[in-house]
Amino acid sequence: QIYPSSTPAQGPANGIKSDVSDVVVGFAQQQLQAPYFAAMQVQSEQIAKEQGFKLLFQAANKDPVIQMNQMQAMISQGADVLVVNATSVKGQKEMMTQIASQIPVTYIDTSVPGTGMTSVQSDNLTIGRESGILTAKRFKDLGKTSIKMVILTGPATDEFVGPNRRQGFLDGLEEGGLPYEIKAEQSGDYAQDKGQVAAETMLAGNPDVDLILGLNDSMALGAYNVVNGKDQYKNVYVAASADGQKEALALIKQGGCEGRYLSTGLNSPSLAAEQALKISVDVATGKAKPSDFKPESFTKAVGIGCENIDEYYDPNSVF
Amino acid sequence: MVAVEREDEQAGAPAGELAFKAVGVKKHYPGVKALDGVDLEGYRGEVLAICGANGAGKSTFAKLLAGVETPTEGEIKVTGFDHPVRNAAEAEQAGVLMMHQEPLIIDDFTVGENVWLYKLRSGKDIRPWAQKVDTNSQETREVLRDVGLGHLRTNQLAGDLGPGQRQMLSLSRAAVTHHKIMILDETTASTSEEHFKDILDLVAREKAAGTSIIFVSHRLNEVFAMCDRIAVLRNGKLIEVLRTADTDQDEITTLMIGQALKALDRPDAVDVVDAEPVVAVRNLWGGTAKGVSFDVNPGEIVGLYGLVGSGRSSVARTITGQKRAVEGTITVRGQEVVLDSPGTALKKGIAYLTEDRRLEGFVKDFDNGENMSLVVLPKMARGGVVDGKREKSRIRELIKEFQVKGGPKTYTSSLSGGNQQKVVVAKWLEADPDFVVLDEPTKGIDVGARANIYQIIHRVAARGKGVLVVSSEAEELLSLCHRILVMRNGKIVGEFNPDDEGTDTDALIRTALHSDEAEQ
Amino acid sequence: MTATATAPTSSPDQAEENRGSAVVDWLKSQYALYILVALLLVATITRGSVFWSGTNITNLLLQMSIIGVVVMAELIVVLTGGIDISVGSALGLAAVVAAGLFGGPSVLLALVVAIVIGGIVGAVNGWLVAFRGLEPFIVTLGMLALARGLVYAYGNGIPINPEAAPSFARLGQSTFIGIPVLAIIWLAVVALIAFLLYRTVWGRRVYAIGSNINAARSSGIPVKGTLWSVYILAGLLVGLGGWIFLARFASGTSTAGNLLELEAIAAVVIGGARLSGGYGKVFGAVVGTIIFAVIANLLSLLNVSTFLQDAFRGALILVAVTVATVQFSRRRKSDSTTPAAK
Amino acid sequence: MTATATAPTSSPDQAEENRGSAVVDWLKSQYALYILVALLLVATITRGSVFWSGTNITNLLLQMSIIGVVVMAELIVVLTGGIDISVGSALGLAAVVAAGLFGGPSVLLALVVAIVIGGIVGAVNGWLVAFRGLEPFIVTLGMLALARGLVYAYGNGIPINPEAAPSFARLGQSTFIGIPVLAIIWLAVVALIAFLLYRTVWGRRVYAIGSNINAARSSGIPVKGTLWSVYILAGLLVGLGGWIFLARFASGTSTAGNLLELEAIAAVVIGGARLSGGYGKVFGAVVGTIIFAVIANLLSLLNVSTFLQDAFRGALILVAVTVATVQFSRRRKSDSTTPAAK
Ligand SMILES: Nc1ncnc2c1ncn2[C@@H]1O[C@H](COP(=O)(O)OP(=O)(O)OP(=O)(O)O)[C@@H](O)[C@H]1O
Ligand SMILES: Nc1ncnc2c1ncn2[C@@H]1O[C@H](COP(=O)(O)OP(=O)(O)OP(=O)(O)O)[C@@H](O)[C@H]1O
Ligand SMILES: [Mg+2]
Ligand SMILES: [Mg+2]
Repeated sequence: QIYPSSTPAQGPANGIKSDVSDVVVGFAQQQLQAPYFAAMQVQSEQIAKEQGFKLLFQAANKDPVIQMNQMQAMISQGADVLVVNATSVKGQKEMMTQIASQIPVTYIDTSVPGTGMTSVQSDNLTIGRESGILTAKRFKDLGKTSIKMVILTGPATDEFVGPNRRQGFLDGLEEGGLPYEIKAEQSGDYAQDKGQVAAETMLAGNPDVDLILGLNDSMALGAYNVVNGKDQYKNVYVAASADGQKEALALIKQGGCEGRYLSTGLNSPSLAAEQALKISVDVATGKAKPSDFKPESFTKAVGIGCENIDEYYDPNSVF
Repeated sequence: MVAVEREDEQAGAPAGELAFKAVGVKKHYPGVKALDGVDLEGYRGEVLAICGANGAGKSTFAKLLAGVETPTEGEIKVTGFDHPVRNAAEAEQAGVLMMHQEPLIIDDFTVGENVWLYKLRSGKDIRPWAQKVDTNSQETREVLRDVGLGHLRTNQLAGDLGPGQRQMLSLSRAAVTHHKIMILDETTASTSEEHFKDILDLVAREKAAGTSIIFVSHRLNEVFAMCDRIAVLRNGKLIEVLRTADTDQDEITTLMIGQALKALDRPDAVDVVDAEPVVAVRNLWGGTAKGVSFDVNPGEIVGLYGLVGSGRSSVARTITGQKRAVEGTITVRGQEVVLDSPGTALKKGIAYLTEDRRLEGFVKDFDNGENMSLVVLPKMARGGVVDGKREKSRIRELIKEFQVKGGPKTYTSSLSGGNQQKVVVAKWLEADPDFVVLDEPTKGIDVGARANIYQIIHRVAARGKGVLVVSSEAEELLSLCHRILVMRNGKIVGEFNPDDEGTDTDALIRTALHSDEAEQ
Repeated sequence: MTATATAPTSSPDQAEENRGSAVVDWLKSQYALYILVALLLVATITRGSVFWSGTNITNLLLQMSIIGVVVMAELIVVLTGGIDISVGSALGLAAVVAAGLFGGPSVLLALVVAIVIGGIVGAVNGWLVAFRGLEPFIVTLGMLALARGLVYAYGNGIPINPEAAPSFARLGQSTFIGIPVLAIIWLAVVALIAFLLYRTVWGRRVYAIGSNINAARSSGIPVKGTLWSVYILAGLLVGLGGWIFLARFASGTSTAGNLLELEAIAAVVIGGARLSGGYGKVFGAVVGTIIFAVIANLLSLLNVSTFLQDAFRGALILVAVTVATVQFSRRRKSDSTTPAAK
Repeated sequence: MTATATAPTSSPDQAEENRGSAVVDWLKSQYALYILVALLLVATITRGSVFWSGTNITNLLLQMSIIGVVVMAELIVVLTGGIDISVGSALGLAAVVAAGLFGGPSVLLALVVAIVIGGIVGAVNGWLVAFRGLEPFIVTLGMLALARGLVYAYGNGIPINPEAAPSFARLGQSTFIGIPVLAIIWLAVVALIAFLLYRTVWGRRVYAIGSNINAARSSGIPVKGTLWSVYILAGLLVGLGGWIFLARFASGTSTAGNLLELEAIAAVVIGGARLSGGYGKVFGAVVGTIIFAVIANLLSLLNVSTFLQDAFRGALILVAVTVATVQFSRRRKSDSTTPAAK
């Protein structure tokens, strides 16, 4: 047996390092195809530079197989601790049990419950709900009592994050007192161009909808491209349930409370990265023990709309 | 000897000015000296034949002259071109036109486009985006008519033509290009006597226009009918250059194979009294065959003669499962059979040696051993696993028996055309079928090996098998077969016994053209 | 004259009279067209009013304009017997660099940049294939990874929005006599390629090389040069496709063009081209483009669940090619000469 | 000029004597091997101690075992002149269904299920290709989408964990005399395929069909049946690959096998096989498998930025094939039909 034990590692893989500059942290990112994930990398590299530890960063193209190979390579290279953004909540159970038996694993964004040391997650349900509430408010201000909507979802492999964001947003609408009817749902693969195409088609089929919801900002931005400047869609609004991507925030700010990009949720890549790396370094340097951490902790969840946009919009941020 | 040859040329040959001059040309392939120091000159307005056994280096010389290959040593100078021709583009500039032994036809192009392949542009426009020529013009049709392909449509796909037609199609290019040297590498190998007349006409025209013509053929009567001088190659060396007027077929044969050829007697058909025919064909339709009936008896070698396109190959293909019959019955040893694929036919003991070596004769990535054992492999295997030793030893025997120039591990595609043909013939005869159809079996095979193959065919027949030989060479059928059927326009229009008085080449050709003999 | 066109149905004997049968022959070989007609029928029956609405047709045209240009690039490569699986990545690279270089200040500059980038990619591919004699698949596989990697590296995975984004967006939505400008560009490219392939010496050479490279070579066709020019032209078209991408989405995303190669090859092949080269029609490739666009559009309009879309698409392709080719006999290894195959 | 290049090395006259030169000839054509050696050298120089560590070698072997089996499946298809781009999806389907059927209670049952699923997929592909005469590319493209769609539909995109997950996990990491069992299975498959291809009548037929389908048919080879059997065998292997996937990850994820087809084809091609069929070696394909696994491993070990990894991989492939083939002349359109061609 290559991994004889199934109990999580009780200390850093290569013993406790006294000096931060000796620490090697492996960061196994899920993918880089969306700005959110890319921003996490930029942020982590900055932190590593500041604090002086060595960062091994790899992204897995949303494929558990590649991620497994990359994590193994990191361990071979002498990583002390791992930060993992899992590619599959359910599908990596045994894999992560094996990996975590050799090295402390801190999850970021997506975790595999029951394995690893701890997780720093975005609370997608809450983020979505906060955004939903803001959207409901804007429609009420417009005098609407109910809306028709279409949704841009993630790909079929999106087992966890997307469904939570979606559910959260819908909960938020209800909480805001706005009944809704979903006319269509199509995948936009979390990408702007795919989102735009899916939005185009859904609008052609349902020209009378009030809202296009994107489960992330990239897709919502694509949808915004469709409705922007077209007379026939002048009553169609756009919202995202999460991310807080710079371009989206810019639109919210620019449009103000008359704008057509209603709201999004804050899913800050930098906050999460900061927290996960701190935990990792603490464990590696012996400042904390794996058993000190709760299985999960959440990053701040807020909705961003026209009223609180100024707090969050920073034209110079990477994301 | 070289000196003698020079003398000879200075005395007799200069019908025109020098067209090309090869000096000390060698061409080595890994392990093979295809050409080993050849000096040869060609003159304008003259037809030079190159003769030699299979693998002697004839095609190699032609390819060097046309710039398809570059010599290992020595060079060939084409008059009016200051450096040796190195590729096809330069060959065109130098005015060298070559008809390859395997005609280079583009299957996905129409007949007309293939005629104009070497001259895609209209006029002198050299821009790549220049308009292409009209390939369906009246001129194209005339050109085709001149090479006996007048019945083809210019816009029909060239991929559907038989080998004979492909040869003639490639020949038609001569009419639309300007050239000073024209090479015909076995252009007549799968064409019948009638087409040879077309070729003769064309050569006469070219000759008059001052072209230097090189003619390669294993049919010596053609060589003597057409050529002014004959160069004989043996094992890559130039043996001698003779004026046609000063020599005869026997001398050339002797020079080619290093010994005189013994005459070969055809054994009588095995007399199996009252045996039922191996194969009986009744009212067969398919391809260009229109209602053909005949029998082949055990031990009998039946010949099938006709012009290109008369339907011989269609008959051959239909009775061997290569192509489905539209109508008609085929009876094998008294049992009616439905042949839906060559595999089925093979199971019934029927084999077909294709006339189209290029397309379906051999597997290009296989070596000689693999190609020869392709058909009989299941017999050399136990439980699907090939018995390597048995295969190897049998292959070695076959290579000797068929005089293939090359070893079991030589790739068949690297052999000379005639040697490839031997491999294909060996493959089928080794399968030991009850009834074998040989479509142009000696295509491209030299006189020496030819006799050998005739013997092997005789042996097959002597064992009580049936043999049907399709050939474009009347002479071959007359010396090989016990009975000859002549086809015209898809029908059998005559039956001959070679031993009868008055059965000769002329009679066969006349019948094939428009018989005044009794029709059936 | 789309000379090669006709399938060899009629026999040598029936001379050239029957023009009518030429049309019949043509129709017989247009199985891609039947698939399309069937699809359109299904679309009309299920969501006719929406499908044929002006908005949807406009959307369809826009959706086809990018892939349509790429399909033309793929077609000429496939005709030579090659394959180009780097088209998607190259398009992404062209789009991203055109969006980012000098800040992407102008639509025209971006056009030049995109085309140059595409041309460079094509030239490298073509050089390796034509002059080094490498397998096109492996060359363009390397390029697929290289170009995509450069896309990621150029923007660190973050989309690049050109300064001229609004002009791009405006261009992307503008129409000319009711037809989106981007679709007009696509159709112009189709016309150009059809002209080049059918009317020029270059086109003949491309077909000749794909069908029989030896015959092509011996007939004096500059095989290497022509091959190279094919890949370069393909690259230029892909670059143009990248620019159209920008015009349509006003942003150079790092996933731009992802998996486009598969769709492009599929469109070319379903349009009747032979992957081993020498046979294929512009018209067929256009029909192939439309087929895949309509399938995607229809599945979306029918609001088929994301989970089932792929399954439907796959089943549709399989059923379509199987049913439509009851008569289809032209095999990849053209065996028109072995009648046995029929 | 080219083609025959391959191998027609031995000469007719000096028939089989010089064994020595055969080795030299063999070495000359092993450009894939040189790429691999160069890669290993680079690995040794840059990260030698880590790369050659027991853990890393074990990881590498495990990483190769899935793709390695799929490469064998792809190889036999490519040898016939076909292509199978559905291998990745089919592997995913086999893995997911094997994990989910009856709850996935046993490793052995899963093996049977996976192989049956793979076999069915292969049989459908093969039937369409062999008996309907369809282009393998378009058929397997349809299957690619269909199988992947079924994967999504089967679990609604959510990974399926078999009841026997712990047994799978145990199997996946068990070793035999230090070698992972999964890698042993892969090597057994390699041995099986080598035996079938080189030693049996069937293997000879596969090569014959790929090299010249017309000659094969007219030599009485049951072309359709053999083609079908090739696709079925490929399917069975892919099914086995799906099972190995389960053993390795103990979960049927919906991305299982994603994009595997590209890597499998690449390994086959870089291993020297010709995409148009008839030429290719098991050994080469294995080397190809290792090359791609080592590249991925090395880029990881060198901690090359993910942004640049793709770019590096692409550049590496391009440089490798270009440099290693200074002598490489075998072109896709093997022109050996006309030895003349030279
Ligand atoms: N590409 C090649 N590779 C290796 N050997 C070759 C190649 N081409 C020709 N040869 C060899 O060169 C020799 C001469 O071949 P060539 O084709 O010139 O013969 P030929 O006189 O035309 O014979 P034939 O009458 O059979 O056509 C043969 O032994 C042949 O095997
Ligand atoms: N209906 C058909 N469809 C396709 N190919 C055909 C058809 N009929 C004949 N052919 C092919 O056309 C060629 C000429 O056929 P035919 O039977 O007339 O040949 P032939 O008399 O032997 O003349 P040749 O010397 O040209 O072979 C053969 O290769 C044959 O297979
Ligand atoms: Mg010859
Ligand atoms: Mg014939």
